[in-house]
Amino acid sequence: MNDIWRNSRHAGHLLKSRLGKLELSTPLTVASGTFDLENFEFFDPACLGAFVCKTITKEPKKGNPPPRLFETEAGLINSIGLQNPGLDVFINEKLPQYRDKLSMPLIVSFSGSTIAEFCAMLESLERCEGIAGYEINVSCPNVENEGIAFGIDPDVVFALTRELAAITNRELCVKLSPNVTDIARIAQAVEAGGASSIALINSLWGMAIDYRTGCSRIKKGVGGYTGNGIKPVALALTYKVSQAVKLPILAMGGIYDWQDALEFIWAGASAIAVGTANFVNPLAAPELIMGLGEFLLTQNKAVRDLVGKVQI
Amino acid sequence: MNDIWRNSRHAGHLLKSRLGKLELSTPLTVASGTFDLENFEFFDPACLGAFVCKTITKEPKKGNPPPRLFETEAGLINSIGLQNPGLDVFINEKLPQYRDKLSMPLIVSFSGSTIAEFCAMLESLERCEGIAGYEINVSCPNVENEGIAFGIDPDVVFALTRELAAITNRELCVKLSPNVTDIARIAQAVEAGGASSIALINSLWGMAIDYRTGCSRIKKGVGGYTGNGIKPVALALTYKVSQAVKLPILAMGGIYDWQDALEFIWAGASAIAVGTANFVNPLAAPELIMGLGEFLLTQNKAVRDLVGKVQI
Amino acid sequence: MINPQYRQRAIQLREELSDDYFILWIWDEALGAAGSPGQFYEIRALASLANLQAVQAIPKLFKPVSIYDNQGGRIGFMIKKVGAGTNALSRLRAGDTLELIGPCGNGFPLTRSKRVLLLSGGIGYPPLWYLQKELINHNQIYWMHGGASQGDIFPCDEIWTEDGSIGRKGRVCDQLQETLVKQEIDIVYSCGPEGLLRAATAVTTEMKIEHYCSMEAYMACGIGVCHGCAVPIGTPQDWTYRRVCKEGPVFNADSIRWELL
Amino acid sequence: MINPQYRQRAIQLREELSDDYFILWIWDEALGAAGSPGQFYEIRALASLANLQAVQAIPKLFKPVSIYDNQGGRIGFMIKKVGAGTNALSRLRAGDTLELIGPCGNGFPLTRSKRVLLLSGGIGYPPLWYLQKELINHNQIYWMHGGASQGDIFPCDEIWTEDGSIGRKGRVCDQLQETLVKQEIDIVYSCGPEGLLRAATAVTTEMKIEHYCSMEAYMACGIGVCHGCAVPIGTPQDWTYRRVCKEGPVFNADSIRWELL
Ligand SMILES: Cc1cc2nc3c(=O)[nH]c(=O)nc-3n(C[C@H](O)[C@H](O)[C@H](O)COP(=O)(O)OP(=O)(O)OC[C@H]3O[C@@H](n4cnc5c(N)ncnc54)[C@H](O)[C@@H]3O)c2cc1C
Ligand SMILES: Cc1cc2nc3c(=O)[nH]c(=O)nc-3n(C[C@H](O)[C@H](O)[C@H](O)COP(=O)(O)OP(=O)(O)OC[C@H]3O[C@@H](n4cnc5c(N)ncnc54)[C@H](O)[C@@H]3O)c2cc1C
Ligand SMILES: Cc1cc2nc3c(=O)[nH]c(=O)nc-3n(C[C@H](O)[C@H](O)[C@H](O)COP(=O)(O)O)c2cc1C
Ligand SMILES: Cc1cc2nc3c(=O)[nH]c(=O)nc-3n(C[C@H](O)[C@H](O)[C@H](O)COP(=O)(O)O)c2cc1C
Ligand code: FES
Ligand code: FES
Repeated sequence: MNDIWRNSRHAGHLLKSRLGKLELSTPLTVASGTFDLENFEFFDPACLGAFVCKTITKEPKKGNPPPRLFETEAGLINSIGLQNPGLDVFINEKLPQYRDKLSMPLIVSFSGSTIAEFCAMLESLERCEGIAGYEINVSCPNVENEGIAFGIDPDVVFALTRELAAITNRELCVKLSPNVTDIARIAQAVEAGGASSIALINSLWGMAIDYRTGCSRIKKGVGGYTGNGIKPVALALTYKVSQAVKLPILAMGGIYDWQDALEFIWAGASAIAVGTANFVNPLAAPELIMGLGEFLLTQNKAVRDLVGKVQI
Repeated sequence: MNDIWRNSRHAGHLLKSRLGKLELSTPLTVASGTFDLENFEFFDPACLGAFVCKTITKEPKKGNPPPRLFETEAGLINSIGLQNPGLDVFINEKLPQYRDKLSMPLIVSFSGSTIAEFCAMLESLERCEGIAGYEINVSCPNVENEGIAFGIDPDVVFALTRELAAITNRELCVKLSPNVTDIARIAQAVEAGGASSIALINSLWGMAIDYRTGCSRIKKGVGGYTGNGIKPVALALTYKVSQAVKLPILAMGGIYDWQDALEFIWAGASAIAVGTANFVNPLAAPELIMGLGEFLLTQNKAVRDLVGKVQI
Repeated sequence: MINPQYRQRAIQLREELSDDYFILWIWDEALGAAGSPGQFYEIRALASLANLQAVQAIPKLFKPVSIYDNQGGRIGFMIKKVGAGTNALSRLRAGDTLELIGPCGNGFPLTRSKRVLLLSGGIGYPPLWYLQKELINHNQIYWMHGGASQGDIFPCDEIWTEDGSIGRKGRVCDQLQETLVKQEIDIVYSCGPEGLLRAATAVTTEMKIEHYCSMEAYMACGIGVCHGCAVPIGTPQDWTYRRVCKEGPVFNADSIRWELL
Repeated sequence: MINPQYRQRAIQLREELSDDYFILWIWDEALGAAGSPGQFYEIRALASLANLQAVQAIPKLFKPVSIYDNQGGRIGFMIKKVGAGTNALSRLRAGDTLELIGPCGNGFPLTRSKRVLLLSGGIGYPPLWYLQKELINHNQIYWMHGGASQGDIFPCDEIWTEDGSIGRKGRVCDQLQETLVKQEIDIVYSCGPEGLLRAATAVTTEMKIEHYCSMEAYMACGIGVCHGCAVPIGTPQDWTYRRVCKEGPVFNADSIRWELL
């Protein structure tokens, strides 16, 4: 089991991809918040082209009250509330572990509550070794703007991206929320601001209620909906963004297997991530790469030959 | 089979509900475009509290090129493109049939490409007998506004609703699109404009691609995603809207059975509709009402006792 | 014509044809009187539905399948496994339950005293079997059937396979013009993949031979409600989208706007 | 302690306990050495997964289930059917395959030369069975178990049922204080519904008796990655959310911030 993916090593050159400034040995990475070092007990890490850690914030965050999870017919609702130990603990405790154990590029996901806080965090992280790039989580409340999420306003996204881009030469990926009227405009703001790639999608709004009692299944009421049920939405938004910008796309949202991955690659993704899939199939990542590798071998095509080549 | 729902006739008084100006014998209706007289071959119509017809436009519409449908793991993608014979044929041919055959209130769904066209259509319909109310489909391009859908701009929605409300005394229900940043604001515009109820949700953006060939499964590329997989989203938006306005809500989006229906009622819906469910279960409507009736009897509660009573 | 209705019927017999093809037989006298050649049912394996709760699966669409045979109520569906829906059907055994919506669609216009060509490709075969039984006493019939390989071939007058494993090698309409002339054909009935129907129409239009095609489309409702199964029908100047499940599946070949498909 | 790993194991034996309860036994010497009382596995019926394609179902989460017994590698899971996941497990038979992630969590702190009270409600029973086998030679044990009705009762020293169908009528902690005094209890291990654990903690805190609770939570990953299984742990002034699957499921009862649950 552990090295199920090795079978596809001979597809290695076909699996190579690139996300902005990063060369990826495979197009596969993991969705922030759904995967950590513990998962490497299940399989050989080499199937991952990059590693994205859980979003960190400047101060530690307690997270939301439980229950925080509920499985629906077609996916998962969560309200973790970005529980994390904060930037300092991350830098002092987590980062050394990642440097130690990771064999692939580390992308640090982080989030702030003001543009200044984002910038300060980035400056601290820039001083650390072992970080290949950043994923900017903008699905969080902007305290300078009535608590409305950063990610829904193209002007705010542009300003934020521009400031961050000025600070770093590492890969700068901005992760978009799907809960907006026009995701293409937000993506264009990211591109104009000088990011080097775009990740999408974060979770959709979702809710579930116990039909007998009327109790919300998660304590927060409305949470984030992820998994297979959001795949058609994620794919549509990936396609829309790929038509609107030239930046490479890291796509996710309901990717469970290599067939799903291919759909996103055709739609315009240079890299893809497994999120909820990690929970329902501990071997999702290696099986995906094995299947993708075999498909590419049969077709004698490389990932980069397929990116965005969907026929409408 | 045909009168499966009759078993729950003794729950009749518990099933009664009200949508704005309409008394409903049951809270159940059907989602526009997914149900027509043909379906009454399958069961006794009395399980429906109201009937919503497919959206009509002023001129006949050819609709989109095929393929128009694709079933995903958790729902359906469609791009019908509002194919319909136009207002005149509707009034002269369809409406008499409805008057003849329907035993419950008829709600006419219609759509226009300018506010003036919406108003002209409403004026024509006002002259017809046998119409209990209207469902205004605002998920359509506004030719006066760069073809951007009416339903995404609160100001446009307000202006449209106000003009329509001035013309009719019948039930006026505005149906919202989920593909917006802030559905609560749009709902508030509907309320301020003077509508008497709100319907939600129309379909989400969705896409599917043949992983082998890279061909879009539907000809249009991006289509409308409906069915079970969108239920958590529809429920979250129903809850958000119910918190933002006082207008009664007609909710839909992935409702397949009575348990689903109850979730939406708890979340704030006074009425619910089955859409995609009609395709996967021809008896969805009567089975839903039978199950709902039995539940209400056991609990000795009426629908109106539960509306919006979700506990967070 | 009766309107489509919803029923559940036990599988009376399951007949194995090859790895990919099988026939499900049900028994219903009323239904026997209802259907005519070219009509179809939307069908689904109830077994899979009953198991839904067990495996927490979401109910799926019915699949359109032609009436293959109808012996006064002994109704057969000849099915090819191609994807999830037909695979679920392929797991049904005698005694299991089939869900049916139908009979759906218009069916073939019948004819008398003609020289008839039946033209089928792959899983286009079943509706023509039922049709030929209706036509056989009143017409002269010549049936050409083609498929990818031997496994796709069933009884007929002239066999074509793409790999040449049986019959003539090539596509079934490769020499259609010659056949139409040689057999002095008055009327063609065809069913099969779009490419076949399109190519055949080019020939019959050119030769001004009457031709009826049974079309395929992805369906949701099967009863004319959703407008999902559209094909463009009319003249080049004046056409509109018609529903395969209601105005079809059989259309006059000349009226199908192939250039828009 | 070994890190949770992913495995597939055949069901060796399935033991029926009652309509709702059953035990699945697997055999694995390495795993036998790995687990300790209070630890659990995330498990899932592979059968349902294998059928997924057939019924077009979407794969579902694993479910946390305690180690009920471990006889040097003969590992038992005692399970109650409550919903879809446990129902899928209930359809497994000997020879079917179980997917496992584990061993997960911290387990109970062991003790010696104490008077121990085991307190369980409903499906809180299984982890205490494994625990008592570990404690039995070194401590004096008194086990109180309660449930809704007779069907929820398993071997122990004192039985409570809510309907009075067997044992004493009432909730298992209705007279907890008296029992703690009478049995001169030094330490309590509890597992069961939140209400029971909360009520028991009120008593043990008041009486300053050491008390460890095994907590439940809805889980996604089971290995500490997702932070989905949070419970508030600490003092009223200084608490934080801890993971039931990693820092738990066993917590010192006093440290659980019940007022926040
Ligand atoms: C009027 C009508 C009559 C039919 N009669 C028969 C019959 O008698 N026997 C029989 O075996 N089949 C018949 N079919 C075809 C049958 O409906 C499809 O094979 C079936 O819907 C495929 O479903 P699936 O879930 O098994 O495969 P899917 O997973 O839906 O598809 C598998 C593959 O088949 C293609 N496909 C799916 N549906 C269709 C379609 N409707 N037309 C063309 N390609 C499709 C897909 O693109 C995919 O490549 C008929 C279709 C129509 C419209
Ligand atoms: C550490 C730990 C050890 C456990 N050990 C055992 C064991 O040995 N044997 C056993 O039978 N069960 C055990 N459980 C409980 C078991 O995990 C749940 O019964 C199971 O997850 C329910 O899943 P389901 O899909 O069958 O039901 P669902 O459909 O998920 O739920 C059915 C009902 O149970 C409730 N429920 C679901 N999950 C939980 C949960 N984790 N806690 C409380 N209520 C829940 C739901 O709200 C619902 O009302 C343990 C749980 C934990 C956290
Ligand atoms: C339990 C859980 C925790 C998550 N935490 C984060 C997070 O910290 N930061 C973030 O950007 N996205 C987070 N996400 C969103 C995922 O990274 C991903 O965008 C989303 O789940 C869609 O992908 P999927 O459908 O494959 O899961 C989380 C998702 C889940 C399910
Ligand atoms: C085939 C199809 C056609 C539809 N046509 C219309 C339409 O004409 N007008 C409209 O307002 N909504 C239309 N809808 C959207 C539905 O009315 C409904 O809002 C949506 O399907 C969500 O509900 P469901 O998940 O129960 O299907 C259509 C949906 C489908 C699947
Ligand atoms: S399948 Fe719905 S109209 Fe034909
Ligand atoms: S279940 Fe994921 S951290 Fe506990």
